[in-house]
Amino acid sequence: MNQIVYKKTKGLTDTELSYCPGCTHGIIHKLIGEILEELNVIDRSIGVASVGCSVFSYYYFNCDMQQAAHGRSCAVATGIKRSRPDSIVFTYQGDGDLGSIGIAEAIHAANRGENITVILANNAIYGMTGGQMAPTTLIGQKTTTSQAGRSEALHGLPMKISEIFAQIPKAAYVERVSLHNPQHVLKAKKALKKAFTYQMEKKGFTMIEFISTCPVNWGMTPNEALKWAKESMIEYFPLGVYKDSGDEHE
Amino acid sequence: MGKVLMKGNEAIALAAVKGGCDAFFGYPITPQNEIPEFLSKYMNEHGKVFVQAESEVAAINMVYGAAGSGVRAMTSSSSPGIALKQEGISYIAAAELPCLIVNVMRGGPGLGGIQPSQADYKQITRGGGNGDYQVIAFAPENLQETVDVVKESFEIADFYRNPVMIAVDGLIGQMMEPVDLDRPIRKRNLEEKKWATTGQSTGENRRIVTSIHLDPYDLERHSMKLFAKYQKIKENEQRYELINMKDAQFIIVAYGSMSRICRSSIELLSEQGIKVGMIRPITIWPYPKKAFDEIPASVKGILCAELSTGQMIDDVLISNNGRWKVNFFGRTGGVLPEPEEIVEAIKKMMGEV
Amino acid sequence: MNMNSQKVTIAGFGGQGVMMIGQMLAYAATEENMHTLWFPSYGPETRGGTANCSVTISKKEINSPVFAKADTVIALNLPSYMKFAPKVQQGGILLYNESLITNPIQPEGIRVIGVPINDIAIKLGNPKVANMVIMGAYLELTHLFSEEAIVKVLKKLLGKGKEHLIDINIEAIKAGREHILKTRGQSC
Amino acid sequence: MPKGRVSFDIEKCKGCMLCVEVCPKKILVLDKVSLNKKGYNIIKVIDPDNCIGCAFCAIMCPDSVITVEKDKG
Repeated sequence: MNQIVYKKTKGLTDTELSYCPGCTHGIIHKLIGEILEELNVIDRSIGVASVGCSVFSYYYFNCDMQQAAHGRSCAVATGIKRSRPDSIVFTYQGDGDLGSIGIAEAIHAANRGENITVILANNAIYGMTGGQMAPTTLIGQKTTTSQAGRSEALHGLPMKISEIFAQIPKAAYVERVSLHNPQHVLKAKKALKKAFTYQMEKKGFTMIEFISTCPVNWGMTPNEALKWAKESMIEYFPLGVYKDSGDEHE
Repeated sequence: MGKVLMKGNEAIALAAVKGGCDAFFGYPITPQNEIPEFLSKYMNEHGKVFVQAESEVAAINMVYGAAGSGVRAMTSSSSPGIALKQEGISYIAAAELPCLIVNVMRGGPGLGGIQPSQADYKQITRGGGNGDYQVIAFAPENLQETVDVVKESFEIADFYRNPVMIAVDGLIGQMMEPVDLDRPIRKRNLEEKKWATTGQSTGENRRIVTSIHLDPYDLERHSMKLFAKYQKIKENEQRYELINMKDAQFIIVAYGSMSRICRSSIELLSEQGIKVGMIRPITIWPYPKKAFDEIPASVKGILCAELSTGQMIDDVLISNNGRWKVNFFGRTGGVLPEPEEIVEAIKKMMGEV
Repeated sequence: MNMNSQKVTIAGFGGQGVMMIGQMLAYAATEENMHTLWFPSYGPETRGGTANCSVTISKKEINSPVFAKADTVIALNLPSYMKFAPKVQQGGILLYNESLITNPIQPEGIRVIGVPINDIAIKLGNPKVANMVIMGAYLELTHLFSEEAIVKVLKKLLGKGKEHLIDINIEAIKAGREHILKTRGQSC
Repeated sequence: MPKGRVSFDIEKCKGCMLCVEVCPKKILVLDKVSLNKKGYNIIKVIDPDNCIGCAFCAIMCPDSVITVEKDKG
């Protein structure tokens, strides 16, 4: 008798993902689906899709979803959570959506301690619009709006989003994780599950930042992209837990 | 330089530079991305200003600062992004700052789609911001006209000290056509920008850029001053093209990509012995009301054709002033009609007059 | 073959090089100082999803960029075949990618020609040049432009940093032409 | 006696090869010839007997293409 060790989670619908081959959005989607299933909250969750490649994530998560204007997911999520406090609310945002146009909404949701879980896919580029520079684009990284490579003098330094949010008193759990091999994917899943658990325990604002890839706009194969993410991105964006209010209470 | 095959957005970016653009502030949004992408490289290589702002709201306020400091500043975006800029545009008009805003329109409302649309007509011509203000708005039909109008836009903006918008749809932004970027444009005699904050004055000849007027009489005086400016613009800047008007039985009123599609419809209709002319607004504000006084007596009806559920039709009805029967044809959401659809709309109208 | 104006629609999914085929025809037309207009319509996906473009090449000013019927439709996958096959003018050409579309239903009154472009490209050693295989087939069927004219455009487009791809792309164009010459012998 | 077995929903595969990279037994390869309906080259299991059911491939797969079974000990 064979025992199934791994199969598609019921937390995701049957709709095929529209992401490019090897894009880590797909992996993050699976982790979210698996966690909603394992915490038995698929039918109690409301997700907020942002604007970017993941704009169609409302086709993929098997729970109620709202699609927010660019940068406004944390505001929309606040409106949802305040009206449906028993629901599990999460936002799914890219580095442009959260770190650029949505930074004010995100910081203030954290500052109020909104009891939501923010999932940030940081792939250091604007994917859907065709590869423009993002707040987390690395120095020297070539994009369609930094064609000679990002320069500190002209464009400032890549934004360390987890470190910033860790400074906010009401942020309960902030961790940066990676997906560049199976071990790290499982570690990332543990972190995300902790964030959702904190939400269920009403501990307040939680955010997990995933170091992600964009093979097409980086001009690499999917595996090369994971390697670059591991070697270049993690060097500037160290992995780890940046805030854990759980430590203070215990 | 002769004709070069270029994508609309790239032609717009290069035309803006040829028109004297000193500073560009933008943000990624489909279908206008090639404009910031082209300018991010060009402006840095030519010692000019390029900033990819954190949002469209930030970008229009960067334009406010740069224009207020006397440089030729511009931004570009697409429909939902332009909606975010409305407050900034109202402030720019109120503070009488010249600037260029390129709007590559896409299907709405809300996040909508990324295909071409003209459903922001009211926002552009009635004003999406607060207060009595207007934006001078051009709606070119092809890449050559777009390039020429973009190059001229800073002259007009500086002359009237007012924002100028180039309203094209996603098709014009994305399509490729041969264009000549060196056609001469009409220069205006412009005064020195003595009002600009150049950081070189103090005492009573300090320069202040503001839009706040707490005393209502002061605000009314200011609004009336703007109103007088807009009357002058209405008088002098109406632009339109009349096509195939002589002995026409029907007139189409259309602009931008819709007017270009209608040109083929007019050809198909004339092959069937039905003479149809067209009024093609080139400025959508000031609206070319004068064109309607040139409609020949042979005309039995007007068909307003738009890529929306009907917005310019209000101006058509105003300009028509009850003289002719007016019908409407529209596709929206990003759908582009085939010329044959407008032929049918004209035939349907024939049956009604 | 109406040489005054040719309307071509090329359709497939993001990543198949649909846009490049259309743009190359527009560049070739500009080189020979004809009027031309190329426009795309694509979904949000850069890979997968839908991607199609249309190009008009004409001796006189081009009015509507949009047209109800095309002289030639080039379909690179099944969904685009289904969507655009009905848009071919009577007497026009429907050129399709036989690697992904197997014996499809064929509209009446038009020439329907299949070319296994993926298989040919894989045999040439680079699956990415499949779009140039069908470009070669199109040139052989219509003689709209000479191979030299298209190769000249190819060199211009593959200029910056992609010179190493020029030869394989030319091979693909030639392979597409040969396929037509070979199969035309049997089919007509 | 194989300890594990993998099955691929090939129509959903995009040929991204993330699974190929992480398989410890190197039993997954890109099938350079056959394409799925979407036109992607798909992944082929070359010697299934060596599969140990570790599920690394399925963990990495962005499109939930792979199901992994393991023999009860």
